Amino acid sequence: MGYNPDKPMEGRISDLGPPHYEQFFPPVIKENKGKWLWHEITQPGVLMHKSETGAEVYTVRVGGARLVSVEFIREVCEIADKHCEGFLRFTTRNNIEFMVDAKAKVQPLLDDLASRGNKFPVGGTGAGVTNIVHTQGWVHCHTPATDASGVVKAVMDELFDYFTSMTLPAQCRIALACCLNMCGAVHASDIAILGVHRKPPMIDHLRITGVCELPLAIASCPLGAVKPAKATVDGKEIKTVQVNVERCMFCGNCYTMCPAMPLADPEGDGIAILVGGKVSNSRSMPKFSKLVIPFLPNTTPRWPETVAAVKTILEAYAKDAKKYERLGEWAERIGWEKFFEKCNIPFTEKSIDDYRLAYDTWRTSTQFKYTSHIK
Amino acid sequence: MGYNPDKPMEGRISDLGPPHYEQFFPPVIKENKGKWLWHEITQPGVLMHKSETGAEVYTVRVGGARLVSVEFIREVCEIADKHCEGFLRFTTRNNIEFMVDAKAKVQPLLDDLASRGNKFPVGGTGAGVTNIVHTQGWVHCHTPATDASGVVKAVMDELFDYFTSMTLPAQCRIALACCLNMCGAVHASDIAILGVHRKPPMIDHLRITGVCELPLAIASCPLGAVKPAKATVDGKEIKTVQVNVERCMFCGNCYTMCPAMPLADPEGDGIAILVGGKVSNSRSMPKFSKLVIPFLPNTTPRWPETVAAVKTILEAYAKDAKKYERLGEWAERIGWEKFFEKCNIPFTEKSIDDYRLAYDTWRTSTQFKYTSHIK
Amino acid sequence: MAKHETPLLDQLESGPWPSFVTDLKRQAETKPECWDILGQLELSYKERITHWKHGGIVGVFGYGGGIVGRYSDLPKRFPGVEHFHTVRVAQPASKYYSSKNLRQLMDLWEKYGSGMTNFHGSTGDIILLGTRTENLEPFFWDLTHDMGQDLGGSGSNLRTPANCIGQSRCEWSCYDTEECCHSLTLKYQDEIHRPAFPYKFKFKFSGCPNDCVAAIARSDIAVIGTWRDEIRIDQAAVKEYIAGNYPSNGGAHSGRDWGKFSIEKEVVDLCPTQCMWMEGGELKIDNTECTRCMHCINVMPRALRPGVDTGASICVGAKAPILDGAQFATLIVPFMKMSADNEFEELVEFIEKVWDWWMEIGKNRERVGETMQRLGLPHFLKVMEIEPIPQHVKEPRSNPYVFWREEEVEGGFERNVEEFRARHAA
Amino acid sequence: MAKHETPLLDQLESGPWPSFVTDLKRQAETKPECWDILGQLELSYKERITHWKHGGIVGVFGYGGGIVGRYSDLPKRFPGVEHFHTVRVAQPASKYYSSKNLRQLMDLWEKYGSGMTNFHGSTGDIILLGTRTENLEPFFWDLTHDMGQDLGGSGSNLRTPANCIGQSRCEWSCYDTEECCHSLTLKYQDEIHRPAFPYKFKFKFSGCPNDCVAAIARSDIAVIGTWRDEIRIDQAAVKEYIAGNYPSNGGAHSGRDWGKFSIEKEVVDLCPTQCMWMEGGELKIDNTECTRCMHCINVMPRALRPGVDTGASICVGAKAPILDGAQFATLIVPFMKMSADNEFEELVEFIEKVWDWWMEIGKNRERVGETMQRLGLPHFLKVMEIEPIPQHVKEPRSNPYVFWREEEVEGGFERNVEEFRARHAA
Ligand code: SRM
Ligand code: SRM
Ligand code: SRM
Ligand code: SRM
Ligand code: SF4
Ligand code: SF4
Ligand code: SF4
Ligand code: SF4
Ligand code: SF4
Ligand code: SF4
Ligand code: SF4
Ligand code: SF4
Repeated sequence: MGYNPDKPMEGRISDLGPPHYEQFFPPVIKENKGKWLWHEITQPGVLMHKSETGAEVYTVRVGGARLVSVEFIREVCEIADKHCEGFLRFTTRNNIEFMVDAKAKVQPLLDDLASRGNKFPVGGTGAGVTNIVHTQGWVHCHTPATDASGVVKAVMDELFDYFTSMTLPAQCRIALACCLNMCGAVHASDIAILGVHRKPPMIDHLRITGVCELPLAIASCPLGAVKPAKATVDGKEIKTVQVNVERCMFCGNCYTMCPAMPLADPEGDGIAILVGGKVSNSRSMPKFSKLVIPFLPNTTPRWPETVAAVKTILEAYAKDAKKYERLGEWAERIGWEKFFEKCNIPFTEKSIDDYRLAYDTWRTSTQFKYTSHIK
Repeated sequence: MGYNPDKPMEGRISDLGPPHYEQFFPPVIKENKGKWLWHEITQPGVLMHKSETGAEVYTVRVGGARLVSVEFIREVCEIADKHCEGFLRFTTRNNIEFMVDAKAKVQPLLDDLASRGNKFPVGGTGAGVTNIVHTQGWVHCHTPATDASGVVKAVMDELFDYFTSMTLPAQCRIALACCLNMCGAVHASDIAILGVHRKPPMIDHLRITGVCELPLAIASCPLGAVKPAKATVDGKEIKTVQVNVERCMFCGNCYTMCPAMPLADPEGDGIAILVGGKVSNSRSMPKFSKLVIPFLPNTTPRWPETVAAVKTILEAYAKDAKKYERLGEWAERIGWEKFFEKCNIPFTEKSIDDYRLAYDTWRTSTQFKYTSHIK
Repeated sequence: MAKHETPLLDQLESGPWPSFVTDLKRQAETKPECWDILGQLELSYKERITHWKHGGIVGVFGYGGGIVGRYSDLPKRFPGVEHFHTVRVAQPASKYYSSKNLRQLMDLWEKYGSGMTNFHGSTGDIILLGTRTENLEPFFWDLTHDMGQDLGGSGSNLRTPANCIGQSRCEWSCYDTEECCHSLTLKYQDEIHRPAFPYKFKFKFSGCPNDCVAAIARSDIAVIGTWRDEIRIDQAAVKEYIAGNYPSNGGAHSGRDWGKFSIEKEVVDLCPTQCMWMEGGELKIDNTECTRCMHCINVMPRALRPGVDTGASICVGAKAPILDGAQFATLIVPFMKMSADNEFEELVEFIEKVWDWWMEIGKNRERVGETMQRLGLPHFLKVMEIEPIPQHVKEPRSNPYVFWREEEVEGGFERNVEEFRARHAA
Repeated sequence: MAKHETPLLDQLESGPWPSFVTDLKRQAETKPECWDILGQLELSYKERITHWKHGGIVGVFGYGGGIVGRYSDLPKRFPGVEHFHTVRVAQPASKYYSSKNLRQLMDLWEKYGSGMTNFHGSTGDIILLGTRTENLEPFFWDLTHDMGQDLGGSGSNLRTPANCIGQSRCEWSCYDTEECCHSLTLKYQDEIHRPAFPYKFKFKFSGCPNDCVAAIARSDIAVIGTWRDEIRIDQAAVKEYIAGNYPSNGGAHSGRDWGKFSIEKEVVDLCPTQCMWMEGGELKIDNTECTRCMHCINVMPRALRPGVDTGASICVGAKAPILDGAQFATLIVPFMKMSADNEFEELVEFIEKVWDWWMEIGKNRERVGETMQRLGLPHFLKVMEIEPIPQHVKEPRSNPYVFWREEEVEGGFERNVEEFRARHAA
């Protein structure tokens, strides 16, 4: 049968929703759901959960690109069939989890994974670096200020040992978003890699009439930088917009609303680094990431400046923080002035908030530490 | 000689500034300035400072109304002459300090003070309640929503024992301002008593033309609630203003700019209580006071509701806080939900910020304590 | 054989982390259009700029979401990606799969799409990356008819909800995140597929305050498990931890020598509320002071467990920074019982009340958190008929700018200025 | 004999705290106008409302400040307070007085004023409360000629500066607050007396971070003493504290039994930066981590003292809540040497730079802190030619909304959209 373009509505099915999860449970999960007592990470990348029934499930966590092919998924299925009764899952951070119901089944699984080249690195548990949550970049999106998959590959190559070990003071969650829309939780990550534009939108007067609703474009700008204007196209005066470049902070929201206002640019675009965010409520409340490096260039294909910055921050943190201390908790304990000093990051005015709630971040106290910043 | 109204500029002297402070130093102060080594509060209201020269100065601190008469100051002078070589000073919180240069001189001074009825209470040092910093109220100002001196008298009568003792976990600084202009440091006090209006301004169309610059009145409103309007006065249309009462939060700024917009009202006016502010950088950074009771009526002459509220808060704090903990540090440690519970203060929506930086105060976490508020 | 030279991308084939470039090349062997993905991406690497056009509205009949339109801005040069729409397929709760199910889906995608995917998208969907407009309906037909599966959300509608693994493999989950996520996803299929909201809306479900699906940072309604009785303590296990027989934090720190475990330093002292202490070799907790932050439980999973009177905290309004800055979700209902037996009745009522209000009053492209900011938390609570409690805020307001309603003030707002002047000369 | 019945005020004559009512009544015996103060106040107590008219501009020739005009709104009923202007007399630094000086001032006020005063006003002035317009010039003549004293500030000008007692009687003062306050007050007499600013401007000087004059909360420029070397420790005295021979906190807690002094609990554990520890019976401080909060010094004044390389932190922009909410002053210069020898040259330069900018750019009735908020801290630092350093903020920004100036971005902002379209089809 299949779809019949002549009768598109005939036999149409809709609103099925996702399949019921239970059919995909490995048997040991199905039997022990709600009965788990405790867990232990037996080695990096391997979790054991113990049930009150005495059952155990061993989970092997495997990292990898999120951008994967049909062939790759088929290979994953093959592994699941071989070791895991045909089941597997993905984590909330795009790792793959293979589960087995006995200790003895772990090593054969690990060996199999290891035998497949670098495709299935085991790790991402405990006090280490797990997979980088990321977005589309130049592989699919229209607004990116950087690529996603390539930057992630470059960074993870460099941090690989932190993925396969658990030597950090606490988990360190890295995320990447390729523009200020921040698809993901970049705004609440230990280390965030953020694509940023730095040039105001161009106005494509030739197309604007057809593709934009001008009032929406004008209303879209949080700083009111987009104003109505007139231009002459083919000798005819048309209604269009102009941008007050002094007030633009390059958020791209006007471009989202109006395709005739592109802002991407090879020189203008690049990466900002934010740090110290967290999501969990453990010890401290959730925290936003803070901007510490305003700009690094898009040096393709391996973004060495970005990779170095992330690594430097991670290692300064690893060296100095206390056990259990998340990156942001560490920075707050030592003071941000010490953070910049210990990470050897030059401080710039760009790190000083001048947006809406800015005053709350000013230092209204005489409490500070002397650092090299004070001459 | 004296002022000659016919030749006002003749022999005029101006810009002298204040007299040089040094001429008013008691000898022991003059000799030991910059040489002090340490101090000790030998008993409530009595400080001893030790100099590296071996000299000692004993300071006896005396509380009192800030609103004082010429006769009263003369009596103070008499005491200074008798015991302190004719010198005295006032503190930054309107207490009087009598200084003597030997321990032996303290008791006679104390005895003298005690012999003068309740005019010269000794205290206000250390971990207690010192004088209430306050403002004019109905004794002098045009914008008050409550009186100042009377409320202070009523509160201090009730807290008198805390003035003459040092039994609190830390110093507790109480301040009063009679309107939102907050002349003083009400916005940063352990306990703040604040006069608040609750009715929007009336518009006196009869006078507005002469006494107001309408554009200034309109611009004065932080919420844009004052709008241009027209009215008919004596059959003539005049330009005036109107107030969008939905948007008014009774700050009184329009009245400051325009005398034809009075807002005081016997029923509308009263007192709000704010707590947990501090100024010092000791341990924690300076903190703003937070609004915990939005309104108590002006029950003259002794404001029993206000007195009771202040006392209840103070005593809950005294009972529960740790040594050295300021009121705001205590509230933050136990959590504000516990603060309301322990002080038995009903929580109202008025304590939830809905002004400019409001979002920063919302609880964006699952961390909370169960209290009676949760049904 | 390579259709395009990719010298820059080739450099991403080395290194220990799996290479998407290698994977793409392998797929290109059977799906030649993948060469155009590589080719266009190589050009982006060379020019340091994207080559995708702005959006484009495509979809399947009757749905307003689930597909994101995408076209190359160099279609001549890269015809394989001339159309390159993504299809969002709703993922099963917790993202468990059978190989059978995945293979079937992969076969479909081999047939209709580029052969590339994302497992998974940031919201949680399976992202099938790149297909042509004319393939959408046939693909959707097969997806629904052959697999019984469906698209997820996009546009101004409810987005595909997501959840942490919860009770299926986590000992801390305070309610059944999978069942809750699944049943609400089914309940709100219409809201997912047919945009009727001012803007996007997201649900996420975490089983405990560790929040492994980052609900509080990313969802308009975050449902995060918690409890209201006491942390369960196994004192024998506490002793084992003290003796060093059980690894701290479930072994999460075993890669480094952090010295001997100290219950004082690692648990008691780090408790944010300071409500724990040791007494006669036993660990004591004053549960009335505990904020259920999970730290102690995380560190000693064999000794401590959440209580048994469990439920969830409901937080509202998280979002990314566009426009006014990012927001975390705000605690609105501190504790709600969560039960599949009554089909999460209380939560459903809550959700629909939020929607009713937001759909009426939200501006175009205004997230519910922004509407809350615009109108104020007190207003939102009033609409929700929730009594304001101190748990709603971190701290009381520090400005004195209180709004009073006329009916709250004795005598109301109306006054007679002439009467006033009679008593007070101007 | 009482001119007015005051049954309500009479109730404020009882109780242990000194009564301003009793004092007013005593004064009324020689200054009958005080009866009208009492009478009008009694009416305010009865009606629960003020009876003073809105403002009124009065003053002495050549000055634009120092006097606040005030008139009764019931002048017929209370003729003694028909005019009731206050006179602000500039107080000496630290508010030391000789009885001679005070008596002379009291004699003047008995002659020209109501006989009532405030010792002192919230800003710091001596407030002489209530006189008639025609008395202002004669009073001012005598004040300047006979006493050599002067008015303080009011209006849109520099307000009378104030300081904590500092080195004259406090062991912690890191610079001479009295000399600094006095000399700047003299230097800026013109700014104090002749309004030329957009709004009021205040200086306050505290000798150390305890900030006993509340500078950080109340002054547009707050000068707060600090040091940049090491806290001085007398280890012998530390031992005395541990032994319980010296009272903690200079005896400030002696009214209650807090148990035996514990240096761990009361000092080391409460240090906000955790930079103290005990080692071999000695107290150690890692001064590089210390934020000079004063806590440890406050608790053990005989053992610990500020360092010897002292100066001040300069903070800018405090104010009360009108209009946008209260502000504390923001740290702008972490450390500045303060010396009377060079007439506080560096501070003077700083102050005048702030004024030059604010006078040019500040809006009418905009405090400098509000101007800073309006234009942003980075802008302010640029104007001040101060390099931005992390000490200026509590934390870096959490939104990504960075302004870039055209010259900072390679290739500038100008681009050709047609060129762009040639490479990127629309
Ligand atoms: C599998 C997964 C849930 C899922 O549904 O897929 C999961 C599983 C577990 N998490 Fe998680 N977390 C998972 C994402 C998260 C996230 C979300 C994220 O990173 O985007 C968070 C919030 C991150 C944040 O705060 O920024 C998260 C914060 C935690 C925490 C809190 C740690 C802290 O100190 O802040 C714990 C407790 C701990 O590790 O001590 C925890 C603990 C756990 C435990 C130990 C729970 C248990 O008893 O089984 C699981 C193994 C942890 C490990 O890998 O070391 N999990 N966990 C997710 C694995 C992601 C991955 O592939 O790496
Ligand atoms: C006399 C006075 C300065 C003056 O120039 O007049 C003064 C004098 C001293 N202060 Fe103060 N402070 C004075 C107002 C202040 C203020 C300002 C205010 O309250 O408006 C503050 C900031 C208040 C705040 O934080 O909200 C203040 C915060 C402190 C602190 C910090 C306490 C804390 O833990 O936060 C100390 C240290 C301590 O007490 O341990 C302190 C310590 C001291 C010492 C011990 C300093 C010394 O070594 O001589 C003096 C005696 C303290 C006492 O009375 O127990 N002084 N002190 C002021 C007396 C006011 C009064 O009459 O009660
Ligand atoms: C595909 C995905 C990124 C990914 O690589 O995984 C994605 C891709 C886009 N997002 Fe997103 N968002 C995706 C998850 C998110 C998330 C994360 C989440 O849902 O948990 C967020 C942050 C949370 C939130 O909702 O605030 C997110 C916040 C945004 C925003 C900013 C919204 C805001 O209120 O601040 C935009 C801008 C907009 O809506 O105009 C946006 C807009 C977009 C658009 C539609 C671009 C646009 O300007 O219209 C992107 C289409 C890319 C493409 O062509 O492929 N995307 N977006 C994610 C959806 C996959 C899925 O369904 O599983
Ligand atoms: C007399 C005094 C109160 C007192 O009883 O001590 C006072 C009295 C007035 N203040 Fe004040 N302020 C007084 C110290 C303060 C302080 C405290 C300080 O200077 O340390 C503040 C808070 C700090 C600050 O400047 O922000 C203060 C913040 C205000 C404000 C709000 C300013 C703001 O930017 O938020 C106003 C409103 C205005 O300027 O329009 C104000 C306005 C007024 C006016 C002029 C009323 C008005 O609306 O125009 C009051 C005249 C009262 C009268 O008739 O006697 N007064 N005023 C204080 C001056 C005495 C002195 O010179 O020593
Ligand atoms: S972060 Fe921006 S560029 Fe990246 S996928 Fe999301 S919307 Fe596209
Ligand atoms: S990029 Fe953002 S700030 Fe700039 S004009 Fe567009 S919407 Fe406004
Ligand atoms: S607080 Fe308000 S009412 Fe009181 S003196 Fe200051 S301006 Fe006047
Ligand atoms: S009282 Fe304040 S909020 Fe109300 S109208 Fe006047 S200026 Fe506006
Ligand atoms: S959020 Fe809690 S319940 Fe869910 S997986 Fe994480 S730790 Fe387990
Ligand atoms: S859950 Fe957190 S707050 Fe509660 S006892 Fe444990 S560490 Fe303390
Ligand atoms: S601020 Fe410091 S120097 Fe000044 S009196 Fe207070 S404690 Fe002493
Ligand atoms: S001054 Fe404060 S920060 Fe410095 S050592 Fe003492 S307690 Fe610690």
